[in-house]
Amino acid sequence: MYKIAKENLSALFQSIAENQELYLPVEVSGQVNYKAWTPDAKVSLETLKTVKSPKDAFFPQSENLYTVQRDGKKLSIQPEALKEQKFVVFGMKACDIQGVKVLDNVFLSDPVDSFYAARREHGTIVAMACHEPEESCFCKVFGIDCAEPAADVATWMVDGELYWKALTDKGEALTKAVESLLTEADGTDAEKLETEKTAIRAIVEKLPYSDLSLEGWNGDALTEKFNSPVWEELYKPCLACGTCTFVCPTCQCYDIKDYDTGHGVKRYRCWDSCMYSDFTMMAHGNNRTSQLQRFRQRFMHKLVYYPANNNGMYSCVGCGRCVEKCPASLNIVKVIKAFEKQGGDK
Amino acid sequence: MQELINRAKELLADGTVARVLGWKAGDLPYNPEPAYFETEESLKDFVYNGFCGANLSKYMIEASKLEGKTMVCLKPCDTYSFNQLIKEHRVDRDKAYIVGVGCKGKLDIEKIKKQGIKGIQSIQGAEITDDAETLTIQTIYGEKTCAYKDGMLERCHVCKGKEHQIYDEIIGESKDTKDADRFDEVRRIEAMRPEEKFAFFQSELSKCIRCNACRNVCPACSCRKCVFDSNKFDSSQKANVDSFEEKMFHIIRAFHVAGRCTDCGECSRVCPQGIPLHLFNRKFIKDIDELYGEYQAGEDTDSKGPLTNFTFDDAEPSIVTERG
Amino acid sequence: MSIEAKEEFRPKIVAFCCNWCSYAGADLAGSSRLSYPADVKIIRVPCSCRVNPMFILRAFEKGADGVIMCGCHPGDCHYSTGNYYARRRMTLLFSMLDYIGVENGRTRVEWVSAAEGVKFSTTMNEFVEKIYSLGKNVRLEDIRCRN
Amino acid sequence: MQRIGVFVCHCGSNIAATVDVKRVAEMALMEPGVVHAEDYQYMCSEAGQALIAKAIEEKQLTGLVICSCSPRMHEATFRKAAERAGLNPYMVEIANIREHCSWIHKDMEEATKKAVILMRAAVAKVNLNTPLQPGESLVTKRALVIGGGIAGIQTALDIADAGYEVDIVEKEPSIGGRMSQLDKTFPTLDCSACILTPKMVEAAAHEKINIYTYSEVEKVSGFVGDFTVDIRKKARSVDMDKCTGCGVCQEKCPSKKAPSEFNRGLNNRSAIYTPFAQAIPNVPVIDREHCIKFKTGKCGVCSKVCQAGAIDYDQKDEIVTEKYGAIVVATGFDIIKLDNYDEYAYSQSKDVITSLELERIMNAAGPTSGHLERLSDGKAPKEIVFIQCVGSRCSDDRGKSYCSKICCMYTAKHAMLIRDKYPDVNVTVFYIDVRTPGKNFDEFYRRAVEQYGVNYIKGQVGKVIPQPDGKLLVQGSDLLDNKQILKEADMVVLAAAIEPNPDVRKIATMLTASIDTNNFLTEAHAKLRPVESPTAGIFLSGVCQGPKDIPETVAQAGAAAVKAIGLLAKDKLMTNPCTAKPDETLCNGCSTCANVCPYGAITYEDKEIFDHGIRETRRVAQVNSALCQGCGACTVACPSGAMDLQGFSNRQIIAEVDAICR
Repeated sequence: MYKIAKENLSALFQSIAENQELYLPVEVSGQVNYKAWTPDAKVSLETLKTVKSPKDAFFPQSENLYTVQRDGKKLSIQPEALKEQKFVVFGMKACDIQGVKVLDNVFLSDPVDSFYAARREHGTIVAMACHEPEESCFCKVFGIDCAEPAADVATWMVDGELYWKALTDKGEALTKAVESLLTEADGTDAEKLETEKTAIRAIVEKLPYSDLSLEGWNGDALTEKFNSPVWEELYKPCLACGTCTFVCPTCQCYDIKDYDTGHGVKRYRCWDSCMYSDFTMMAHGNNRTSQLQRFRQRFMHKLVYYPANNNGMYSCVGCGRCVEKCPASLNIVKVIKAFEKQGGDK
Repeated sequence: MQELINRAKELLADGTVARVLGWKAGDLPYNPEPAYFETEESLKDFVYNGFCGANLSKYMIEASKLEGKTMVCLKPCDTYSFNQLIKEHRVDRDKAYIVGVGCKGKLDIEKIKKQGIKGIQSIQGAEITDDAETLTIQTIYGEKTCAYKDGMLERCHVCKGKEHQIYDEIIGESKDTKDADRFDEVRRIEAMRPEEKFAFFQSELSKCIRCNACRNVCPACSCRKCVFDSNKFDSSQKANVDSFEEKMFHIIRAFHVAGRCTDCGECSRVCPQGIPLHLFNRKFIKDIDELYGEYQAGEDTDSKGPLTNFTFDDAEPSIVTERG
Repeated sequence: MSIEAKEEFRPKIVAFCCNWCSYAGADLAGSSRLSYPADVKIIRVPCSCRVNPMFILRAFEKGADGVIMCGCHPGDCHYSTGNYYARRRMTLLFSMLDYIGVENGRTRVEWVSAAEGVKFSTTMNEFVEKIYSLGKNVRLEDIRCRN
Repeated sequence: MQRIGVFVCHCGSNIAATVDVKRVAEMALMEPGVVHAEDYQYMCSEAGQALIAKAIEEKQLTGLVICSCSPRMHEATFRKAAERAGLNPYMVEIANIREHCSWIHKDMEEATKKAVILMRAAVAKVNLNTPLQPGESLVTKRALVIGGGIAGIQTALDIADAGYEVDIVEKEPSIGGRMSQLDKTFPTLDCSACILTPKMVEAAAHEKINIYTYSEVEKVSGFVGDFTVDIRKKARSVDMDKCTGCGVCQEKCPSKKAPSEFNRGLNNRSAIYTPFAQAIPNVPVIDREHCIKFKTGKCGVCSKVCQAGAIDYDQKDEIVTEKYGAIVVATGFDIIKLDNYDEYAYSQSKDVITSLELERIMNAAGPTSGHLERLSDGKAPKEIVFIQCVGSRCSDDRGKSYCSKICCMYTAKHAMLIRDKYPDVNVTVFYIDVRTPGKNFDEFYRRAVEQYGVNYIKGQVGKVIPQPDGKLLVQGSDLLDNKQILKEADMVVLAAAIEPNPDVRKIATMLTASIDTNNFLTEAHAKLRPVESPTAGIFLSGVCQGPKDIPETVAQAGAAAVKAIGLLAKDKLMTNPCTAKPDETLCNGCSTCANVCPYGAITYEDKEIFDHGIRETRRVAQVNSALCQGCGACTVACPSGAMDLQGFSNRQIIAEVDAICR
């Protein structure tokens, strides 16, 4: 294990960024999101939750797939190059890392998404433990330990020092590259770290959502949950915006569109939201015609369909972003609780 | 709040209304959600407190299609939106029983959290009954306080006044919480050099994730299908490429609601990225006021909107250049 | 602005002209052989009130450097009131563009009657000159449209 | 995908000298959708058109782009050529490479480049064109004239003389209007009644004219060529068919306290009355407000004395529904209320009167039987002051901003008539300007000054103060001599501004005819279409459109009649297919489009809409293509893009923009 003083972090970032792109939480106009590091970026490692999850680093909101160039009536096609440069995502929390695992199941299984795979291959994740979890967090419910984030490198911020532990070959390689800036941690440090982890876990226990039960939410519950009358009440305040989808670390749906450049077409993909009325719109119309159906889809996917196809793994990681950002104060926790209540009433 | 619940019960019981549109207590101290209540029993979850910022007018578009009347709780500023929706034939006045609810300024949890308050367990002082000046917040990390004023939504600092514009009855007292001029920020931007203006908006709009929350919450954006979702203008794009599209979207959105926007502030309230979207709408409002005479959308249900009206001697577009 | 610089940069300028006055004014400029730069391309619309702000933004998105709209003089609209609505719409739109930091002068409205061939030509010359002085539109274009 | 043919015209050397036409044609073949391109000397010639026809047939073209002169020149020519060759004429677009290109550019390279871009824009547009069909609607050969004053009567007579049925609707018990209240008319001093009455009689007797008096327009629906109008015939309480007009009822009526509208309230009339002796029809009405029978149930004198048994106390309002092809508005004017002009003491002194009241006083059938006397004490006035522009040309909101146009002349007339009949009376006129632009007008005014010695003072009157002795003290200023004037007068006459009949607002709303801020009806074009409303099928006659005197009114009445006849003479109307069209699946029913439509072409309907599996009844916009003129104001007002303009659709214009910018 290594450590580095907080005040030396900018030197560390500088050093990483010399050789590869570095993404980390940066404040722009009052909001913190993952951005490429620049010498004058306002880095904010203290921010527990960036507004958007860091999934952009592997699955950007919008990315070009290929370009069609028109010359008279002749067309030529240029595919977009796959990611070839290495990059580092710094500061990812345990929940967001679990989010990447959810995406991996989708994009790295057959047929492999080559754009995603290239980014995963070239990306190194430096994880960071959560120092002060908040009331909207419920990662514990999904078995995630935010005190022990597992990625290529794991880090903890304790008393002005960042503890650094490489966990994979990629992590070792990165550690090697910046070794000169790190100091070897000693036994006192290890103790300090354990104390920190215990403290974090103690706080997690106190969080209001930590005792949320997922009982009954699994692949087998499909028909029962799908047909439940609970949805009819739940969906009503939903504004059909895409906030929950776009801040979510696990939502993976996208649309493919053409942009007319005047000289041809850029075919790109961009995130889509199952909450949108034109989601999966086809020539005949939409297969989900009401907001109730669209609303139900999102939660059924996270808690029933996805686990059914992925050995019981939920595609919610309890980051709580939707809890904080939904304009109508709806969220997955309220959905789970509504069913619990209904079950209890029976 | 109890008075509201009692009245709701009465109206449900005597058949005046078939349902009540209000707010339901959330599972955190600050997240009540808009909700329908159809039975007396269900009203036990009814809540009305400082976090009930949501403007329920727009829900009345759907509620107008339902059987029977809906009792809808509207704050003074929400009633402007409701009037505007009547004007545009989007809601049915006869399907609404409007209870004007008292308002003493609504709270913005983001603002409270911005003060470093986290791990919130409970909040005292947000109830509508008492005139608390201070919020006392119990958190996992200890007790914190926050002046009510400092936790208020931006829109409440430029409150349009405590009068309901339309109602069947009023329950509760309202307070004018205005302590700022709503055009100050617009003026500040107007005074910038073009490159500063551009940098400002570029920085703000670069945060936009095209989630459409601003549009979908907006009572003026009540189109059945937005032009940005249809192919009518070949404008249907979902990309977020940090260039032209966000500007196109936000300029056109503001233009489409110009003269119809009541300045209810919902767009800015819901933006997950905290983009001050009201700055677009207020610019149009300010221009309209200055060029065509003061106009407050939603003050009535029959006046001509400034963009469907004109005078022979309106200002020429060149005024934009001339005034510098 | 030097002559070399002018040669490097050839602006794209879209002119919306109403069928009854301004388009006819442009025709008169043509038949009177009153020249203006070829950078200006005219789109015929029935009335200035047909010009949607989205058309103007679209032009900028696709790389236009200037957009000018011409209509009948207020009071002379073929449809009586069209240009009055257009006037308000354009005033507000231009003000908004100014507000978000688009250089002043990339947009213009001019009322040109069917008899004002000279005015049409003078206006276009002035406008093109202005766009040259402002240079390429980078603030409103979509970079994907670049060559 | 379209199959487009591009035809590049040399126009002799007009285009070919500056534009490389061959290159334009070559470049056209590179454009999507273009399957044929050629150039030719004169595309508009017989031979050129034959080339187009041949290409349409051989290449099965579905759209044409003609790169040539302005569409204002030959669009119609090429559309017809396309139609003859079996192509929908609206599948043709013109790229204007002459007026907008070859004629203004000198450099061949530059002009050719531009011509190519203009061609591309036209091709991009045609790719999105759809065949359009003009609509047809039938014309009901009957006209409605609203208002039975001189304007309405003249219009009705002219239309009827052309052989069409005309109905006049007049809200008063008799036709005749304002002109019937006048004594003499300028500048020839004919007796008003002498020239009006024959017209009234002629109208009443005309077999094609049907007059509804004491009636009002209640409801208007439909559109040009096919209006449906409900007319409320107010209960007259007298059977029109039975009444012989003997007048006994009026003589015997015990209720004689009703102020006479015809005499501007200067004297009273009976409760059963005809407004004036020459009334047409000469059938009285019972004013139910003043009738003792209606008030108390007792009386019934008129019924008892009526030999014909025409009195019918139980008569009710009746609604008549008629269809019309054209509607002429001739609702005329009234003078403004003088409440805002207290300084002239109109409400304080009976001897301060309006000019219209003076007309009645001067008239032999008036309240004083034509004797000029003070209404307060019946004495003959010796000193009369006229005040001009009372409420006209007013810069604040007390009065009207416009010039009422007729006051200068009628005041000269009054002054002259008084001086002629009563040479011992002094007449003084306070004026701002004297405006006499009309045939023989200035001569008339000069006669008043020079021959009749009327004292004209340029200046305004500040105040009229009634004196204890009954005299009126007039405080004014003489701007030419730059001095204050105090003048004692026996009578003061105010030239009050005229304003459109207040009812016109209601009528304009029913007709969806636009109205200006002064309540004058708006003409379709101030110069070129002065007697037509922007709403098709609605025509304007008389002062409802703007202040005018009798000769102008009669002239305009005739012009409006000609426009109406021109419409009625058609059996069918062909409608321009480039009209607005809503996409009902997107329409919000918000009314914004209707608010900007100058033609009232947009209405709303609750309609069942089926869209992508959802069936819903809701309010949607409907465009009447017979009324829509295709300006496109609605398309921009519509936020959802539901409203689009055929022939200039959003996507078409955007395609042109894209083609130019690429």
